[in-house]
Amino acid sequence: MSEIILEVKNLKKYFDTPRGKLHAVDDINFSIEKGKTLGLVGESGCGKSTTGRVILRLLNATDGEIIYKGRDIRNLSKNEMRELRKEIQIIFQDPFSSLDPRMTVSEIIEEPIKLNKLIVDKEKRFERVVELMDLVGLSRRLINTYPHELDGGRRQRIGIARALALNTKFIVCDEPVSALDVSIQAQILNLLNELQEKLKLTYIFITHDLSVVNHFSDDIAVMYLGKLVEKASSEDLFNNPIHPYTQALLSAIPRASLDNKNEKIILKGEITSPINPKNNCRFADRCNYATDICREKEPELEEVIPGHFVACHIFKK
Amino acid sequence: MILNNNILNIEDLVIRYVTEDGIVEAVNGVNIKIEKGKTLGLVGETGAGKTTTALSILKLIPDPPGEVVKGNILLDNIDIMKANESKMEKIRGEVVSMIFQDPMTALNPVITVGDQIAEAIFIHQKVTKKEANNKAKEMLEMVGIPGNRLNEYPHQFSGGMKQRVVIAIALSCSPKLLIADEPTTALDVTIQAQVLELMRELKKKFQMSMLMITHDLGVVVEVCDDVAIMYAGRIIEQGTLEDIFRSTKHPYTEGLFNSIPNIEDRKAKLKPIRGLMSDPYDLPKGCAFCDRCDYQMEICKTKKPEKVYFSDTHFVECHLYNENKDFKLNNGRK
Amino acid sequence: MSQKHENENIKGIMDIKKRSQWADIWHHFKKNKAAIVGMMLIVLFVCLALFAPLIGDYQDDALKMNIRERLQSPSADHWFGTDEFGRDIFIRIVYGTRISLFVGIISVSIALSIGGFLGSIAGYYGGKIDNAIMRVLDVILAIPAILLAITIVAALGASIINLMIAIGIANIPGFARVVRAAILSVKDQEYIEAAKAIGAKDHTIILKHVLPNSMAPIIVFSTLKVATAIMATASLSFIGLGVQPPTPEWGSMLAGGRAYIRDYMYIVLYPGLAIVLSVLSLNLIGDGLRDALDPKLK
Amino acid sequence: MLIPVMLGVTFLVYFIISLTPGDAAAMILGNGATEESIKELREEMGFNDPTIVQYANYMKDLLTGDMGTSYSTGKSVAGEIGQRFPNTFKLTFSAIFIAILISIPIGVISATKQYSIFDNAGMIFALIGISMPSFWTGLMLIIAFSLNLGWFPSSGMDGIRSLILPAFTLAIASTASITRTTRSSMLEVVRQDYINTAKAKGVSKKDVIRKHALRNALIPAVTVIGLEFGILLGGAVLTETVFSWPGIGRLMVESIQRKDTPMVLGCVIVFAVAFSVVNLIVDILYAYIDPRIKANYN
Amino acid sequence: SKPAEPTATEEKPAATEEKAAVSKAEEPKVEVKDEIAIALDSDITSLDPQGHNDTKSEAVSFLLFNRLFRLNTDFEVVPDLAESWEQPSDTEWVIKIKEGVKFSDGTEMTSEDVKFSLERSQGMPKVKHVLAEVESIEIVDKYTVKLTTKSAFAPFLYSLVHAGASILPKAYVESGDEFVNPIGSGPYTFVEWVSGDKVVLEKNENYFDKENMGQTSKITFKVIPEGASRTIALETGEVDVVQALQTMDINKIVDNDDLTLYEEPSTRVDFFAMNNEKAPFDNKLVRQAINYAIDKEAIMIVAIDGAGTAAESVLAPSMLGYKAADYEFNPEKAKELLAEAGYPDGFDMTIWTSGDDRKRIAEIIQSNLMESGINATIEMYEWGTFIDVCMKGEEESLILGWTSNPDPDSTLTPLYYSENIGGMNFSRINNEKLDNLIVSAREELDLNKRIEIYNELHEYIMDEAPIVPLFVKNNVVGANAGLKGVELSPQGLWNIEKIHY
Ligand SMILES: Nc1ncnc2c1ncn2[C@@H]1O[C@H](COP(=O)(O)OP(=O)(O)OP(=O)(O)O)[C@@H](O)[C@H]1O
Ligand SMILES: Nc1ncnc2c1ncn2[C@@H]1O[C@H](COP(=O)(O)OP(=O)(O)OP(=O)(O)O)[C@@H](O)[C@H]1O
Ligand SMILES: [Mg+2]
Ligand SMILES: [Mg+2]
Repeated sequence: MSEIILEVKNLKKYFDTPRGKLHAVDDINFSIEKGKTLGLVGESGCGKSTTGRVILRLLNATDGEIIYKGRDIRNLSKNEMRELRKEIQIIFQDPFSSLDPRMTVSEIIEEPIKLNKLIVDKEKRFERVVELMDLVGLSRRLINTYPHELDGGRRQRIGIARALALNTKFIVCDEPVSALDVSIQAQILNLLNELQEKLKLTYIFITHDLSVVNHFSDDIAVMYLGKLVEKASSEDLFNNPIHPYTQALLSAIPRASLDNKNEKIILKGEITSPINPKNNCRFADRCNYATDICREKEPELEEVIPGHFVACHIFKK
Repeated sequence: MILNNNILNIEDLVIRYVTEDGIVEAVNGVNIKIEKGKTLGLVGETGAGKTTTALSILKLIPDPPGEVVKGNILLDNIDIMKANESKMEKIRGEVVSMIFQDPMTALNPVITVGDQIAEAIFIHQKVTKKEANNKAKEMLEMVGIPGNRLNEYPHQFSGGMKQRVVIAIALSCSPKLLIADEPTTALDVTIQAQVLELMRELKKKFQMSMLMITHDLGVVVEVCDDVAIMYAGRIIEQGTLEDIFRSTKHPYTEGLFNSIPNIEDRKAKLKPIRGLMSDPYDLPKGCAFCDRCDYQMEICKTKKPEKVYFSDTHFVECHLYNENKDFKLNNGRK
Repeated sequence: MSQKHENENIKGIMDIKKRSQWADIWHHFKKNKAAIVGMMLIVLFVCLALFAPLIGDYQDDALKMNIRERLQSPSADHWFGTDEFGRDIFIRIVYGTRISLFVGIISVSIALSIGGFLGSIAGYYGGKIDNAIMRVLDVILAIPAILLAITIVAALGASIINLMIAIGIANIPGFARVVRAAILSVKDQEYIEAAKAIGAKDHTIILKHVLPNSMAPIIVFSTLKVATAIMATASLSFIGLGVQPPTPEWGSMLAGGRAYIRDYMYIVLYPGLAIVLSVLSLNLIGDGLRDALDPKLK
Repeated sequence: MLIPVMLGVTFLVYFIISLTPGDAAAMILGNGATEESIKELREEMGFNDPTIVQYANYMKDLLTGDMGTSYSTGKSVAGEIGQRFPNTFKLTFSAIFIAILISIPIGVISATKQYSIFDNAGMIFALIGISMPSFWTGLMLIIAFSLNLGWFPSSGMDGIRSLILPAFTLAIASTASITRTTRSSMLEVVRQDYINTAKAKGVSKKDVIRKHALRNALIPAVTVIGLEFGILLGGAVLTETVFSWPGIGRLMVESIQRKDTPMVLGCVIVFAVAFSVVNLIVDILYAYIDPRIKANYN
Repeated sequence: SKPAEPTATEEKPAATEEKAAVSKAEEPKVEVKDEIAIALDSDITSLDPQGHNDTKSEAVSFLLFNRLFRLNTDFEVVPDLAESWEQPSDTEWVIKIKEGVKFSDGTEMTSEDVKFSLERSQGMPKVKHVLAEVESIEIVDKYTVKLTTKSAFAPFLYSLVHAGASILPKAYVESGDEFVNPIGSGPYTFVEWVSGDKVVLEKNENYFDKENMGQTSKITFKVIPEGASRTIALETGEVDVVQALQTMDINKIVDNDDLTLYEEPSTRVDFFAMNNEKAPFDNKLVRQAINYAIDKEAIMIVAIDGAGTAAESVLAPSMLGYKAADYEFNPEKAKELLAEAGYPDGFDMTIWTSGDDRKRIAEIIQSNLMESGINATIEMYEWGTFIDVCMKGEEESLILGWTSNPDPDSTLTPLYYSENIGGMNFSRINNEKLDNLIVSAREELDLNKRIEIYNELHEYIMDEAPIVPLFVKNNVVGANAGLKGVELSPQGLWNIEKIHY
């Protein structure tokens, strides 16, 4: 029984910059089922974080719909939005700048409960804080320390505890592990996994590291320069990447294994500027297969195999 | 001085940082050998002492607070410990050069890219400014950047291009040893692939030896011949790629492998190492890893493990093999 | 470690000592010997200002002239000597501390409240508001502060109140800029977004997150500006636009005594030293605070 | 950018000065003027018009280079300022030159030898310099170098020798802040990766500092030099008074005391223009030092 | 005569009436310098002799221009441009000027120029008071003019020595140069005026009066506002003469063998004037109270290092018909009088003045008044403005000095005659009896009767107490010992053209 919890339709977010309109997110569509994880993958600057922020209305979208449980978030009043924030939360990439350095661990975790008046009694609230700390595996003796006294992994746990403090159903995880060492990274990934099972959470999992989402997501959407270029179940995507960019991305991941060394696809150049992009395939400049049509027309995201969407003129079929 | 076939030979290196908050024991008796033409991967967590070790080879440990307590470094049979500053200036760039982690900050923002490359050439080779410039242009083209961008400033380059420039600077005087300190960590995967590819090519071309610092075992596979695993300022396991990947000996190394999400087997559960690396201000008396180790024994708490050799190339520092060299790791089960 | 469940009761955990920020800052500040010296000097100045009446009477000792005792060199009776009217220089300096500190603090408060308000609005809301406010302040900034203060005092007339207003106004753009910069640096931090994400309202965010985190540069700047204000007060008095006689103020003491500079150097030496010491102390404290408050150094 | 700011500055100053009490017409006519003639003149000069109209008229004249005539001497303001400004220019530029000459090397050496005796001494020197009011420094220098040693004249404007004391007086405070900025930005720069890159190339220590660190460290120093120039211009008012230097600083103070509005206005405008022009130059200099900024201009 | 500017000049008790050069025992080493520098305490305000009324500008004007008459150092009127003069009636003065006097542009001076200049003077705001008595000026012939005064006016010739009565070349003035490059007939010609810094003059080789030729080829007036700096400049040889030496430095000059101190008693009375039109100073009792409240001795000590003479009336003691009043320092009496006048708790007032030295005086007065329960605030003005503002009568009280010609009338009429309210009558006293006394004394030609009238006047005016006389002081000039020809008159440095090495 799959129930769509969030659906994004034709979402656009443009920024005004001195040099022109920056198309950070340009007309993307996807949906997520309850209790599932959608991995959002792409290179630096392709618009992943912006997508996450727009969904939480930390930024206002330029255009499109964000339908959460049947209601368009963009049309909610301030109060309705505040109500909704109890359900949808975000975990940030940088565990250093995402925690207020002037607040102790308990104050940070307590803040959402206090602000939303979920628990008014001070002691009860405190019990809840301790409960949350236990949940994310933070030692209780750290309760009154400040973030700067802690390492990245622990800080990230604080961020997670804060995100869980409300009646959270849906979390945007914006590269929650990319600033961490591998061994710590694995700890956090496991924790997020456990929490998802325990609390029936839905995640959007943003990352630039395909190997991380592979392990983590049910579906994966690949972004390139503000556009979705491919979208499929992780299974499909890894076994049968269709878009040339996805293929290159997959092949570029260094594998820590002596066996199955894969042939690398080395792309030319680097991701180009998202300011005033031309109306063509945005990957055309770097694509090894690009033809004239790629440089002239923008490909649509089409379902090439059931459940497998690709935006490419060449590999449509 | 014994001449040998090693480009780099570090023995029993101890380095610490004396700060207001205490003494950081950053490097605690490191031994590293790199054979000529080989690439050694130095792998370890944040704070393990990788950069410190690398800097000590160039004698660039900031002093204060850094302090080389003891140890020997032979670089191309030159005793670094005894070399004075002017000798070091000769050595740097010509015998050994280094690439730093973050290409965004490794280039001087107010000097043109060309001048930054030419500078090293001018210093070390008896050439005119003009020849140095020409050579710089060649280098730039060699790392895949059009030569006519010689007079541009770093901010006009993208991250990947900057890292290429940094590589061009490092290679401009064909050093015998290249130290690369996490050269691709700050880059996107597709760019990382480009840069690694370039480095592989150039290494072949220049017949260089290389010390590749990274925390990514994947990168190690791509470019290294040998691997040294560093933990809390010590090399706890070293061997060829085969040794480390196929017959992992140290529980920490095993932990590292288990922490990496496996792209082939997505159902495999991650089995991270517990806890954190010990506080470098206050290292335990025994094995530094013992707190996090699933195979922990009594002796681990009190006694530092000694090296145990399995072959000429492969050794480990772990009490598990004191009595039984054939002990097999089994994912944490004792 | 993380999975270990410590079974202390909640109360016990609640009592775990919280090392307060202030203790932390103090801890860092303490290490800076120069700053401590500055702090001690300022405390001394404040004490002098507070307990001045115990040292001498304002009317009888600081104001009343005693021509027979004029121009006496420093002695046991008159520590710093007497001025051309036979007034005890030490007592006048002591009472002068009141004026200087008072003018310094009040004028900085004026600048801080107005400049701070403008700066926070400009910084927090950005865009057109920011642009408008900053352009207007650019105008004030284009006139060197002391000149602006001189002009204002010249227009309004010389009095302590006008002096404070003038120095205050002249400092508004500086404060606005510092506050704005502090707020900008905090505003884009992810924890501000995190607060938004948990449903915090604008004013909660400003009061609980933005301000506390932008305080450091503002506190430092204020300390340094009190020092500058003291100097500006003295400067204005020196050119006859500041505190008027017979009120003992360091700058006007200096101005009045400068004809005697050759034979009675102490007349200008001691008030000058008072200015130097108070300004120096505030600078030392400011520097110390800068280091103690700088999270980078922690 | 310069033009709107200047418009704002003139308006602001005009407005402030219009608050000055006193009857300009009576002031111009001097003693023995009859009620009628005063009234007539008031009408003629437009003193009865609203401030804004007067301002507009003033601006109209100003645009044709006419800054009006002095109330007290009846001479052309532009002419008078034209005579005096070069002196102030000479003084402030020598001062900034001296300040730069002293402070950049001290700052650099302090930074490269952090925590050494030299560093500590340099910083104490800097702090004391910042804490000394320029008029007091001036008096002390006069005592030491004119009176006791007789090396330099204590007043007037005759050749290089008479420039030295006032220029030094003025330079001391600026020396302090430029030194501090240079030192701290140098410390910052020395920590950067590109310095390590340079060292790893085999660049000698001296060249690392000279070629790689200094230019980057100069970027913040140049800002401070620009700002210091404003402080210098303000300080010139006091220094010129102490050293009898015939610049516009002293002219301004004298004019304020004479309530000579057009002259004061003229002086402030010239100060503001000078300050703004210097900052413009600083901006251009920036682009020379820092190619990243040049990129923003294009 | 004119209000004396605030200078640092203070004096020792005037020992003798002669000009006293406290010369040095030893002969200083002789410098043969053909130029001198004179330190002024403030810049001149104008090169137009009729465009200013201050001693600094006057010193320069005197060197660039001539008047019909001049004062010698004994304060006697002697002819300058005038060749001879006669007085056909009480109100008529026929003056013949020297022939062949050339202005520095080579044109000859004629009676045209004289008429033009004197009439111009009457219309120049700063100096119109000088020739206020003159009704008409007529040209008799090319070298003769006739001046007619409004009434019999004994001290008339004194008016003609003022810089405001300088004779200017008509053609030049009408050329519209505005005195940027002034042309005159004086012993020196103009070279440059660097505003705020210096005025440079050069000897007029063609000066008409060969006896009074300039003695040194270049004179530079340097502006040095700081008193201490002026003395230092003299000591270091940067300047050769300090025109207003600060009194506390007198001993430095005396003790320095290379320098010479010149002292000359002045006719300058420093006084504290109350605005008789304003309450509470419209009350005689209050004015008297304040006369008792002020400690002149203290003021003398502070202002002129205790070396002056306390002033006891509106004029200097040497003046014709002088009579001292008796207001000793007595705060108790002052309080009594205040109480009697209805101010038992005193009142608030402001004191206006100008200059550092007068500020000190003001501070003592402020402190004295405080003892009598009066709360005074000091307001400082720049000199030029100060006089202007004070004449408008906005002040409550002010401190000023007045340097007088030897004739008492030159002080009494401007300062205390009711018609001069709005002019120099700073106390704004408007007293019919006083007016009558002043006029009858002025018109009385019999000396003894005049003395009698002045005696009565002194008594009366000091009972009315429009002002508080403070002290009479000396002029003090410091100069290089090698200088010759340094002369002082009661008005200060005199005959500057005679100074030379
Ligand atoms: N507030 C903003 N104003 C202007 N441009 C912005 C803003 N935020 C993001 N951008 C731009 O939008 C584009 C997408 O940014 P975004 O942060 O979403 O990328 P990302 O995929 O999350 O990259 P990364 O992996 O580096 O986090 C980038 O080019 C970025 O520079
Ligand atoms: N300048 C310094 N002053 C004080 N401590 C230092 C300094 N540089 C490094 N350290 C400390 O020395 C230890 C080893 O640092 P090092 O930089 O060598 O680690 P690393 O292995 O390179 O880590 P990373 O992966 O983060 O680069 C760390 O604990 C670090 O905090
Ligand atoms: Mg992002
Ligand atoms: Mg490192």
